[in-house]
Amino acid sequence: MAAQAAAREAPNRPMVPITYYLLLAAALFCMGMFGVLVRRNALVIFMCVELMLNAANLTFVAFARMRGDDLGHVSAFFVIAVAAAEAAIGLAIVIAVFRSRGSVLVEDIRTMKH
Amino acid sequence: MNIELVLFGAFALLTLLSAGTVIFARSPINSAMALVSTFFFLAGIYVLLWAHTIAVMQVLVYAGAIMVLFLFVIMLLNLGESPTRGKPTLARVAGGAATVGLFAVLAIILLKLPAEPATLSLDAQASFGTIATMGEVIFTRWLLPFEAVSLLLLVAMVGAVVVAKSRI
Amino acid sequence: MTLVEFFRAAPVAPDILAPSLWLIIALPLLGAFICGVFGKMMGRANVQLVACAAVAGSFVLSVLAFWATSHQNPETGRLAALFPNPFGIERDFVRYALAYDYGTWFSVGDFRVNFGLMVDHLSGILLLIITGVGFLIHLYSTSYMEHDAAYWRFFAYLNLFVAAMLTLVLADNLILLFVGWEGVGMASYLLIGFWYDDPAKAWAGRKAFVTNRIGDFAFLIATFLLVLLVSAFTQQANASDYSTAGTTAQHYKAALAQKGPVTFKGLEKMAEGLVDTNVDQVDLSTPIKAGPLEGYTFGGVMTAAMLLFLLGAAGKSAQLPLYVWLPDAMAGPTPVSALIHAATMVTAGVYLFSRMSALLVLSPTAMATIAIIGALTSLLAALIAFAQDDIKKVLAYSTVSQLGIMFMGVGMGIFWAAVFHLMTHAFFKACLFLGAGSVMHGNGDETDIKKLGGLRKEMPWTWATFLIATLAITGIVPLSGFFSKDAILHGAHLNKLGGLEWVGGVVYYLGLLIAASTAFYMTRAYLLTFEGPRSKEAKVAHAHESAWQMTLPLVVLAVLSVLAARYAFGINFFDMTAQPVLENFLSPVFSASKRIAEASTLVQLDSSRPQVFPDYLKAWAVALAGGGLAVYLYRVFFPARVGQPVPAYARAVRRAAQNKFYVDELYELILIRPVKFMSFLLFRVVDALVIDTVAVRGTAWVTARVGSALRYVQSGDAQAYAAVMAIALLGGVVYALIQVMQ
Amino acid sequence: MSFFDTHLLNLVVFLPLVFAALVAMLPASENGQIRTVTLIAMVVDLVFGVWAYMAYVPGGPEFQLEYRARWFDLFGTSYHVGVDGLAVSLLLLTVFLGPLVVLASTTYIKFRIKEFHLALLVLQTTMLGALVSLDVLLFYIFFEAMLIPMYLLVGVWGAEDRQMAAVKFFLYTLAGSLLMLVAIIAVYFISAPVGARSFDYASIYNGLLSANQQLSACTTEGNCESLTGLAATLHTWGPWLFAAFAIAFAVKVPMWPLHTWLPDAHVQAPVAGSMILAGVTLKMGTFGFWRYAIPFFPVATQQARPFLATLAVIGIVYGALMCLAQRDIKKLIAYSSVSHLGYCMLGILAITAEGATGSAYQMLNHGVSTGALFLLFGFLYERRHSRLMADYGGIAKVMPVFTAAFVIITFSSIAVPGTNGFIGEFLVLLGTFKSDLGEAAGNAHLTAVFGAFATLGVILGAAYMLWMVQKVFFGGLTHRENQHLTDMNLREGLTVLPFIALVLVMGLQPQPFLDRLSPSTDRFLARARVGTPGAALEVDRLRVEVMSLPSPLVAAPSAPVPLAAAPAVPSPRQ
Repeated sequence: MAAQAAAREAPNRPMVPITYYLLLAAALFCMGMFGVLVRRNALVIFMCVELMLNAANLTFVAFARMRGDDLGHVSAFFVIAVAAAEAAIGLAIVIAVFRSRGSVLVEDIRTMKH
Repeated sequence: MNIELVLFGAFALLTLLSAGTVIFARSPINSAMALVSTFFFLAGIYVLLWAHTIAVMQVLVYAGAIMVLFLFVIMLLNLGESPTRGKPTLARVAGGAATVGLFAVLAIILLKLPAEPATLSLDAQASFGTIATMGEVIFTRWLLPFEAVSLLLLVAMVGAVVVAKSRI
Repeated sequence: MTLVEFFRAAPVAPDILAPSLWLIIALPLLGAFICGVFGKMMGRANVQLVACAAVAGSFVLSVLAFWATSHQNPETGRLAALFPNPFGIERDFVRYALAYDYGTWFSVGDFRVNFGLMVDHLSGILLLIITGVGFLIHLYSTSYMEHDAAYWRFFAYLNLFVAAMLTLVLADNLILLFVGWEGVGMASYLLIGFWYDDPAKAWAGRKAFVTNRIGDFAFLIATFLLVLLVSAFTQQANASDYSTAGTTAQHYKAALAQKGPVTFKGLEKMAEGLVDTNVDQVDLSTPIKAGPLEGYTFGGVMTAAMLLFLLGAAGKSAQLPLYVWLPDAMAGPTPVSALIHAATMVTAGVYLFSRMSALLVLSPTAMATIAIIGALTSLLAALIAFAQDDIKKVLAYSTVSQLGIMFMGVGMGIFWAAVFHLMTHAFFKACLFLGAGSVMHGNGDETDIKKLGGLRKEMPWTWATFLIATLAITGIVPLSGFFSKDAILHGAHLNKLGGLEWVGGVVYYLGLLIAASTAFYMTRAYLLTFEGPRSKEAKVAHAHESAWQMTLPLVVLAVLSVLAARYAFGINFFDMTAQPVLENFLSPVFSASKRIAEASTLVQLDSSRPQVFPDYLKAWAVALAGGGLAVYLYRVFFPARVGQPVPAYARAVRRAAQNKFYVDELYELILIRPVKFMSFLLFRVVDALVIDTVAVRGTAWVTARVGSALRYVQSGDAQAYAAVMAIALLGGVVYALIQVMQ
Repeated sequence: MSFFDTHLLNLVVFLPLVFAALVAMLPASENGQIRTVTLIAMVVDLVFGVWAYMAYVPGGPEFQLEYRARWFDLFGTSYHVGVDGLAVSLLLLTVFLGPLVVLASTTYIKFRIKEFHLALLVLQTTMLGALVSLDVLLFYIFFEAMLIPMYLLVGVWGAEDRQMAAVKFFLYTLAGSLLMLVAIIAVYFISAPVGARSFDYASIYNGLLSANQQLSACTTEGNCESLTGLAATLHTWGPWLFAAFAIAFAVKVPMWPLHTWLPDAHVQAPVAGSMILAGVTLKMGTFGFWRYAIPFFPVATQQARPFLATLAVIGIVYGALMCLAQRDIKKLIAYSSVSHLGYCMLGILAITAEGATGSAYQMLNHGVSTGALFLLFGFLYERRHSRLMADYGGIAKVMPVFTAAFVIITFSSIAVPGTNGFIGEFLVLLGTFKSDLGEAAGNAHLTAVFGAFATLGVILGAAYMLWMVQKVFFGGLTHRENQHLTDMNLREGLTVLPFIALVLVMGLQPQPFLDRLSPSTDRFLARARVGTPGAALEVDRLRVEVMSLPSPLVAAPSAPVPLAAAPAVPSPRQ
């Protein structure tokens, strides 16, 4: 029985190290951030934010795999949900702003000054 | 040379490529499309990580719902190509540089940290990341956050309507 | 039954009387309260009744107390008026005194003050003067203030004053004495400013109080020094020190714990302990080991304390440099001047030093200073009095001058004479003031003696009493003033202050000069007021004699100022070598100082009697000379030269004297203005400018500027902010990296 | 063990708040009712306050009438109240002023009456809370909360420049107390290892105690480099922490040169504001020095004493001189406060039994006499609406009773023997003369200099107060407006009477009050002397003993169970 259990152990085929996934996530995150920082179109900036969120998700999931439990998945799940909400509100705002200003370029929307 | 690594490499490459397109595409519509592909390839990566549920959700929620939102908005505002590349202000240059630097540093750190996937028993593998297991945790241990999120979504919906509507 | 036996059989035995000593103070206090609170609704007559009754009551009690101080047990025939000295050993009794301790007033740490009252022969005499003269003056006031609407306030204040003054003399410790000390100051402030709607009078009251406060400042510091001195003594003294003081360490410390460090008895004991008997540990030249006074010698601290007390006494008793308030204090109603500023309050300084004679004799320096201050004050005041035309001012300066003489007495260590002069002065000066008041009353409040004159016939009673009092103060045999003053001069002549022998001589000759000038200005005042023709500018053509309430006190006081002379003679009147009655009577009080003076040969106190020849004759001649000069000048010389121009120098001298030698102006210049100026300067510069404007508003200004400077950084460009965030993030990660590296 | 034994202080502190809720429910138009309810609240509070004062046993343990309940265990803070002798005396003063303040404002305040009384009640609660709290964080909360109602009192019901004055007052105090907050958190962290940390006064003090002893020991030897652990920390940071506390409290006192908010605040504040400000708020500063700053950092105190004492003496003389420069009566009284509080500080810094007790007594005196002065002037201001002496003169003619009252209070303020002022001032000066301030400053003889300069205040005090009295009350009735001023009415008389009574009682029978102060004095001295080199330590007096935290089982915030388990009054220990 013990032997059987040993046999039922996972086959030791070489696996992709989690580090790769994390590197991918990092790259994704940085690209998103880059976009957020350099693009002027509010919509695109939003997309980049989505990218960053995904990077985060990827990290969660990767760690979940690494630790072998579901927590990361749950977090990712919530992140997705929140991202949906965020997107809805954000896009609504973009629309509102476009209505009022006729543009979605951030330099046209410098309302944060005074 | 195993199949998993190959798949990972492929997906990762494509993900990064489409992500790059998202950032650099001139017209928003292209960015949006690239984003969709990014989501899809990420879903693939999730599968490689045995996170089937998340992969599915990724496709459904992101590639499905969110993207549609984006596209609608783009159509709605019929945004053409952004006329010019906008003058590179100090902020942008600095920010860009910072992100590059950030990636470099992160990379160094990550490479220093050895991280191996856990080895799971077969039945553990069988149940890992399935709807069943996730549903179980979400509806038992994470019930309250779950409900909170549902509420959040509701609020977001109403908020979106209120904000976006020209006159109520 | 001889007089002596009569005095030794008190109606109330001391041990019965002692517990009710507080009533002596309480009665006038109660009177003050009733008059002050209900006076308005009670009506004039009742107020007068209450006020006089209160004082009369405490007068009766004072008589009983005074009587009890020499009470003898009828069976054994031994003295009954004694109580164990808490600071002494078991068999150590304070004789010819009664005391009662009403328990703690306040006690903190090892400091404690008790409500302790004590009557001995010294305070007994003062009691009688205060309540007796006080009563007469209350009686006088009933008539004098008959037209004043605020009579109730007046009598309330007067009673309050009496109460405070009684506290002062009854207290058995410095702090309780200080209560009375300040209390009388307060009462005199209220009474001087009684007619407050005249700003000058209110100002005079304030001047009096503040000047007194300067004295109190010194008084307090001196008290603190004594407290420190006592603690140093208890730390350093050895058995023999205590035995010199006739006590032991545990007795003394127990008494300290029980009665506090500032009781007169305790200080007396310490003074005795400080006397040098080669075996002892502590004497005047011993440096203090520990504490704030570390390094100073006991003697030095004692001298400092005594000099500070001198400043305090100078404030209360109007001596240099603080005499300036007294002449202005004449702004108050005349009875007040008589009671407070002649008879009682101003003598507090003399009382204080007599009380602490035991400490005083340890410091010849202080004694000499006191004597010289007294002499100079006396002379200065006399000179100023030459040229004053306001009768009350003349009397005021004469008071200052007489107080100076008392200080001479105290300073030269002839305490009994000082007290004697205090007593006689209380009589004749009160009589003079009341006489002046009567004169004013009868002449439409005219106080300028140039505008009076010829009252002799119109106011016979006033005239007679005033004349007697004048003779008394000028020192004409056989009136009391002569003997008291002469006793002081005699003592001053013969007593020797260690190391400062010259002082005696100086003071003596100054004293003679003062006596002459006193005679001069008093005679002048008398002549101008009562003799000669009635002045043309007189307010009323014919003065009227005052009512009996006013003349009666005059008569009584005049009689007293004659009879008091008796005390200058021995029990047996004709024995010219016997010890004077008063000296003998007061010897229990001053026994300690005498002992100390003998033990520590710092001062030699001479106890000889002045003889008819040469002392009396000399003094008499001097007085006569002064008086005669005045008579000549004002009866013969000036009347003959009316209309002729006065020589310039004379006018200059006269103006200077009239303006009190510009002392007030001097103080104004060197003291008051600088303080006022400094306060304004500090207020404008430090408070308003430096702190408020520069420091406070400056900070605000800087903050505002910095804020507006930072405003330019805020571009409102969201991406710029994001970039900053990114850079910050980068920094954080780099930090993390460095951490990982190590 | 009845309800009151455990909850007496809670009652005293929170009754005003409860009544405030009641007042809040009343319609704003019902001025009469609002006043009455507030007055009742204050009177009831007074009753309980007196009860607490009586219940305090001088001989008993340090902190009595203690109550402690769990509160934010996470921060290691708990709701912990209790009083020592000083606190209970100041508490008495506070509740004593309460009703009088309300009475004083019945006609003075003309608008926003409801809000005004709410502010009064809340202020009362915060002040009492600050006095009784034995948890440093709790104290800080009350200490800060005090600012808000006071700010409103000055800023809403004040005179012309109320805004400026209120803001100045607020910023001044806030700047100080924020520093203190930092210091509080710092001591919280250093005084105990992780896990054992607590904001409780006792634990912080006891935590610092041994380190302080080591520190003072090594300071006497002069080699503090070898110190380790907490002692070393205190060696480096103690002075800074002390400075933070000291500045916070020095602003409140206020000590020269941090005093300039006081005149403005006093001048602008309504009569109630001035009374409370002078009566209680200022005492928070001296109280803070006494309770927190000095015991926590005795060594730093020892180093700073000469400096602080110099400031105190400057304050005494300077304040008095300022008074001579004033034309504005309220400003004069305010500056006299600066002078009087200088005495309090000097007494505390003297670290002698006489000085400390005298200072504590002077705190009470100042509350009574200056409070009364502001009250009386408030009456005058209501009638005449001018603060300038020049606008008065000869008032005594038309307002004799008022004048009498004012003069009596004046005598108390200038410390005429027989009034309360004398006892306090005398003891402070005596304590100063007996103190070792001189040695601390380097030369033993300097003590006398400190004392002498402080005693100068006696002269100047008489000078300025009597000057003011003369200008206002004496002389001729020069102004026509003054000729028809009415004398005090019954209500006003009744308001002043307690003050006069207290002036005389405290002057003639101080011992009962002193008896309650002396135990705290002894402990304060013992703790302060930890810093003085070569002083004999009364070890039994050093540690702070308080009741322990009730066990979680009975942690229901109002459950007196842990107390019930303990022996009878006073103040059980566990």
